[in-house]
Amino acid sequence: MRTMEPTEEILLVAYRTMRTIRSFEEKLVELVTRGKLGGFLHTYIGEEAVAAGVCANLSDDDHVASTHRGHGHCIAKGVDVRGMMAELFGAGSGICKGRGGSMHIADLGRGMLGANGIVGAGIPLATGAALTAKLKKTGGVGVAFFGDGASNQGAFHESLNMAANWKLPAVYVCENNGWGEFTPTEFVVPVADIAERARSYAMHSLIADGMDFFDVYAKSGAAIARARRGEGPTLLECKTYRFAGHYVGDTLVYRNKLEADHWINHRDPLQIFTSRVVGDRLLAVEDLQRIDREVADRIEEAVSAAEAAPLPDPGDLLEDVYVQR
Amino acid sequence: MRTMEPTEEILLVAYRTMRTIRSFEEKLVELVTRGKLGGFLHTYIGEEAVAAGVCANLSDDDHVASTHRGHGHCIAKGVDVRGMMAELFGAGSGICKGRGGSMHIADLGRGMLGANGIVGAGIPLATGAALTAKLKKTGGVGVAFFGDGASNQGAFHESLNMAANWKLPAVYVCENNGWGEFTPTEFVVPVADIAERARSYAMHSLIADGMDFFDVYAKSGAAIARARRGEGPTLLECKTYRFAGHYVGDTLVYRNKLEADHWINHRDPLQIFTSRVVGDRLLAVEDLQRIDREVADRIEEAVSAAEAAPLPDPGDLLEDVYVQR
Amino acid sequence: MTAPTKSARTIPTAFAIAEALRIAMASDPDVILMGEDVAGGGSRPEGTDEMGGILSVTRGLVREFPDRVLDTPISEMGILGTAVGAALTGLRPVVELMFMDFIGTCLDPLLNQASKFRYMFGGKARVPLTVRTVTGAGLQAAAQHSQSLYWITAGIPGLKTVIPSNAADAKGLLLAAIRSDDPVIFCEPKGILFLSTDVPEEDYEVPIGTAKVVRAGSDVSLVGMGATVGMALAAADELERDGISAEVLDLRSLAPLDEDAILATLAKTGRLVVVDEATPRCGIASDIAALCVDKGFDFLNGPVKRVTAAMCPVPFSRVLEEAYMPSAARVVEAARGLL
Amino acid sequence: MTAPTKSARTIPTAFAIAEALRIAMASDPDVILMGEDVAGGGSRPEGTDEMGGILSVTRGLVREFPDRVLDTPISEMGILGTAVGAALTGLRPVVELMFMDFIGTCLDPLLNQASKFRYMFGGKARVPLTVRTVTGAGLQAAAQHSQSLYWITAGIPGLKTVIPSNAADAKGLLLAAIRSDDPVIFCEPKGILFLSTDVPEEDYEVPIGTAKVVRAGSDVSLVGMGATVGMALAAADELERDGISAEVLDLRSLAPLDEDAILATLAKTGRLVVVDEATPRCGIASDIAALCVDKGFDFLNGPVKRVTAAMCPVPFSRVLEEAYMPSAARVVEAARGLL
Ligand SMILES: Cc1ncc(C[n+]2csc(CCOP(=O)(O)OP(=O)(O)O)c2C)c(N)n1
Ligand SMILES: Cc1ncc(C[n+]2csc(CCOP(=O)(O)OP(=O)(O)O)c2C)c(N)n1
Ligand SMILES: [Mg+2]
Ligand SMILES: [Mg+2]
Repeated sequence: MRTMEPTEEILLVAYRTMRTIRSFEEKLVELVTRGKLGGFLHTYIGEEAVAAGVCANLSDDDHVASTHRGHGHCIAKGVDVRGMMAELFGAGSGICKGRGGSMHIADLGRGMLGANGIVGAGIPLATGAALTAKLKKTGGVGVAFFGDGASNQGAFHESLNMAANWKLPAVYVCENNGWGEFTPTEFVVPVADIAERARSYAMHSLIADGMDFFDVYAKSGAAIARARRGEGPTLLECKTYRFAGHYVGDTLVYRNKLEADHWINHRDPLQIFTSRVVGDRLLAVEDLQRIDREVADRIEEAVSAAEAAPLPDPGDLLEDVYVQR
Repeated sequence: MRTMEPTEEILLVAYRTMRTIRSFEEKLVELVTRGKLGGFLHTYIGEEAVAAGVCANLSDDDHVASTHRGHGHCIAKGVDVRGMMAELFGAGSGICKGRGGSMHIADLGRGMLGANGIVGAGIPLATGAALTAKLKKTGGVGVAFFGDGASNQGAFHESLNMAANWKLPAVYVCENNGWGEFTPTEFVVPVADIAERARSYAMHSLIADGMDFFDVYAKSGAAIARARRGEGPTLLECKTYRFAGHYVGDTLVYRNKLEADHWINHRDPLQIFTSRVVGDRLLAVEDLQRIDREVADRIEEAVSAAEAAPLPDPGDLLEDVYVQR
Repeated sequence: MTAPTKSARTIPTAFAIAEALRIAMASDPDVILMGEDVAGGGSRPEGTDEMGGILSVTRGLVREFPDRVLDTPISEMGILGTAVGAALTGLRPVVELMFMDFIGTCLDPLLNQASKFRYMFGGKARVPLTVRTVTGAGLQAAAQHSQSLYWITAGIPGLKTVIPSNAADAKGLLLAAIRSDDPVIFCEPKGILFLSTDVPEEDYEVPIGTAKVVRAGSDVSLVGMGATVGMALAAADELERDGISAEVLDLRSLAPLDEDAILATLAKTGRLVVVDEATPRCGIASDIAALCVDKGFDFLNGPVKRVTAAMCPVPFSRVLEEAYMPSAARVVEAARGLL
Repeated sequence: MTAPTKSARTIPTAFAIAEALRIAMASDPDVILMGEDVAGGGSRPEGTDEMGGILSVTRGLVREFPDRVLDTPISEMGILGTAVGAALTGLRPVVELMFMDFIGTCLDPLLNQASKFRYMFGGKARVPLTVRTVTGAGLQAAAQHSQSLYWITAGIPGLKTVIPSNAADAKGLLLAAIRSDDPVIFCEPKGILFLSTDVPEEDYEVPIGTAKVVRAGSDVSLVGMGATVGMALAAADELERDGISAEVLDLRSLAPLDEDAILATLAKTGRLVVVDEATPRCGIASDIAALCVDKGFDFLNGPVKRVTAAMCPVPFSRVLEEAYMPSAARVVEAARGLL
């Protein structure tokens, strides 16, 4: 496998992506505490390098299917945070007109096929996007993000098998964050590496350090390039960790604090990235600080706009159920 | 793996089982041609050694879940052929009172959880039987028979994963007969051996020659013994072949005749069995001939009884939907 | 394109379906056909195009459109989910779900994905998906291959469900379904699949959401769908012998329901019998009765009668299956009871 | 065991459910509980029993019954299918399907297996399975976590479906469900899960298939189920201020339906409004309207009105979700329209 060195531009975008995800979600937690947001919210904090690393290899013509933990994938795929924030406030200006909420953010123009409240459901959707790419020869790829828990779903099995049979340009990115809700992965997945499951389909597989942008970028880049070359799909397992609870409000009593502290203190993807780019003089500290400020401003602005935005008109309740009424 | 030598008694039962399956189904084909039977019928001819080999290791306390191609499993598990034949005639004396038909023959007293018209649906049922055995410490095992095609179903994946996690006393017998309807297995299953799929669950696996009773008997015996010892489930792939079409009436235009002839002429499980037991002087030719005659008589008698049996009373249509009305 | 005009031949519904598929695929390169054995293995170099689905409906299509008729593994969840993803990204997939009974293995892509995307995503998605699926009893195919489960898809907002009662409508409804930008379930009732009617040769559509009066009458309305339209027509013949004039309405679309047409026939006759091959609970028959007792209350001259399958699994034995299914005789009896 | 007599405390529905589970498991060693995180990882040596399902309903049970509270992988098809197999072979499994919206991933074991075995196998099987599942909107959980899909299970012959409207019935219905030898779907409406009522301490059952008049009246009947019973009661209060006397019937069982109770209240008032949290097509509300216009025709003094959710996916935004759901105000409006 040829390792790909990310350009400075890619690194700047990557940092901005990861910082945006982190700040966006830290803000969400704050807003929930202040009683501003309703619904179920799942944070991606700790896993930012996965979305950022994979999506750095994608364009708007490539399609991504996401999960209940979808904010990170959306942001990395270029979905506007103002539209996202307005959506979470249930505003009419939300990216889904307030109809979707956190678990259903989508932006087809950006190739984002939607967060998804059904565990595993995005996997066949991305497979379908890959089928379109193949039959219409778009040069695009279909990428599914999903959790370790989702790898126990039938939809995972059926989709990977189909993709392998048809040599689809698909990449299956398993975000193994060690937990599915309150249950540790090893309690419900009897193999050490979920990547092992690729063998059932004679599928290519890779394992990446999901806390290291560089590793995710390189491995997903290789898988995506392979897919674009028509050589078929890859199962890419990214080892990562869910820093916070399953949902905002989770008390975390079930989780060993030492385990979590280890990851949070020593394996933070933003810290790992910063050390590397600064240490290797790939980016300047000032650039990172400037991005931090810009991101913070952008998110404040998104919150203000969302708070000020009018709620949808209840009279529109029945709009958009069908294209043709 | 300790090889188990079947006793003479086991061999006699095995031959009777295989011969009964063969004769029962040859009779069905004849009856269909004569317009006597309705519904969809799938024959097991060619695969007899699998059901006979596996079930020779089981008792009524062990549970088996079957498929649309279920006559063989039923007969091998001891279901009465008179009740089965009457069922296929839709008679009130049928084993399911004429309500089930070919795809739903069951006999819970014999541990037969039913043929099943939904591809893959029996796999979790057998898993459930294994869960009962484990929690109630019955010493029993749950065995699922299913096809190569069924290994592409989500239910396969989810069940095997659960069984592996819980170390259930289950044996998953994949009858790889080379075809799923009109599609060859290699066209939809990208691995050479379905047994390979056990790795996704860190599950024990074995491959048997499904045309050789002795091999199936030994390998399934080992898997069943392992399950009874509490050492967990096994995926056992039996390489076999569907001698006839997918269903009775299938024109077979899609299948290479040379391929089929090879199996039918050189790999017939009844012939292989006979050569071995006679060649190794394990059974006498006379015993086999006597069984042939007895089986033929039994089936003729079953047909006569079924033809004479009254059809169900339409007034009973709504009986037995619920235990408690 | 809605009014058939040119030459017609008498062909079975199954052929009319194949014809619609052929026209749709020839006229739009984004239309693909997916399902178990829809190509019957025919896309392999050594394959034949003699097969085509378990009931041979799609026979031959793989030769004409070798890259667009896709045999799949036996993986309904994967097939449907993949088709939804493909529909969302630019293809127009037609999926064959061999029997509607199998919907239990693949409901999520319909229930939570295809039906909801447009709405959940704020009106920005299109899911031009068609699912063709065989429904109904009568072939002794027993409990897991004989159900009429269209009430499940008709009950899901965001899906459309259609069911033809004859070959000509089958062709026009299927063309409309494939070209619809909404997800449509197209039911193929066993009871009509091998019956023939006149089918125009050209490309035409039967608009989704429109019922049709297939026989005019004044004393009682018989509302049918799919194979039960034939029962209703037979019942109308029988009733005519008694001097009772029955109007027969063919729903054609189960969702959206053509409420105007139902209320119009009720207004005309004041008496209504609905005939449905499905089981009685939570079904189309109840919806129609409920419509009559709500918006149609002032027209009602008597109870609304539902002639449906029995509330039990579909039995195998011929005599039981017959007792299970609705029939012209039961429609006649219900209609007579109203007069 | 059917009439609660002894001491009662005021506890939320969620606690009443846990109490029923505890009683059922203590009184029958064959009862097991399975589902995602129902033990919350608590059966591991290092686990805690502080969790217990995503809404903490089963918190603590794993400590009491360490071998019988089973966390599963996220594999609904596997879970349900395994539970059906276990039920067929001697266990009495209670499965938690976290939200009923997820039924699309696991319908087959209910649709084609659990519901049909007894019938298909000629009356020889028993499937004592209970599926507990959360239904309904109101928490801004959006389109895939807010549906009331009980019409799907109520429409399948061979299944029973129950839905309590209060904590006391929740306990009694769940005990009856678990002890039933038929497969029962037990719905847990979000709208009542954290509301409290008096719940007797002892072991009692609410018989499946029996509705209950929860408020007597003479002018109009309001038929509710689950969380809509509260709306109906609030509407009855409001109507009383206008001098309209409303009777409120709590269905409690959706299948089998207590037809006698529905016809009795209709006979008394001649006017009926049914209130259902589900979408309108192919639902319980239509079934009740259809019953009224068939067997109840002679009692009818006006149309039967259905107050249901809107025919669209459940929207996220609070204002839209409110507009989507039925409400006491809409019930009042419908009832007034009848008088
Ligand atoms: C089909 C389905 N089953 C269960 C759930 C409830 N649920 C939501 S997230 C989750 C855990 C998912 O675990 P994993 O796939 O590892 O993703 P993670 O949350 O760790 O990112 C569960 C069980 C669901 N939303 N959909
Ligand atoms: C869920 C489901 N999908 C499709 C079918 C139709 N079908 C019946 S048998 C069959 C082929 C099964 O192939 P395999 O599992 O290899 O078993 P075999 O017939 O070869 O014994 C198919 C597709 C079905 N019955 N159930
Ligand atoms: Mg996880
Ligand atoms: Mg096969």
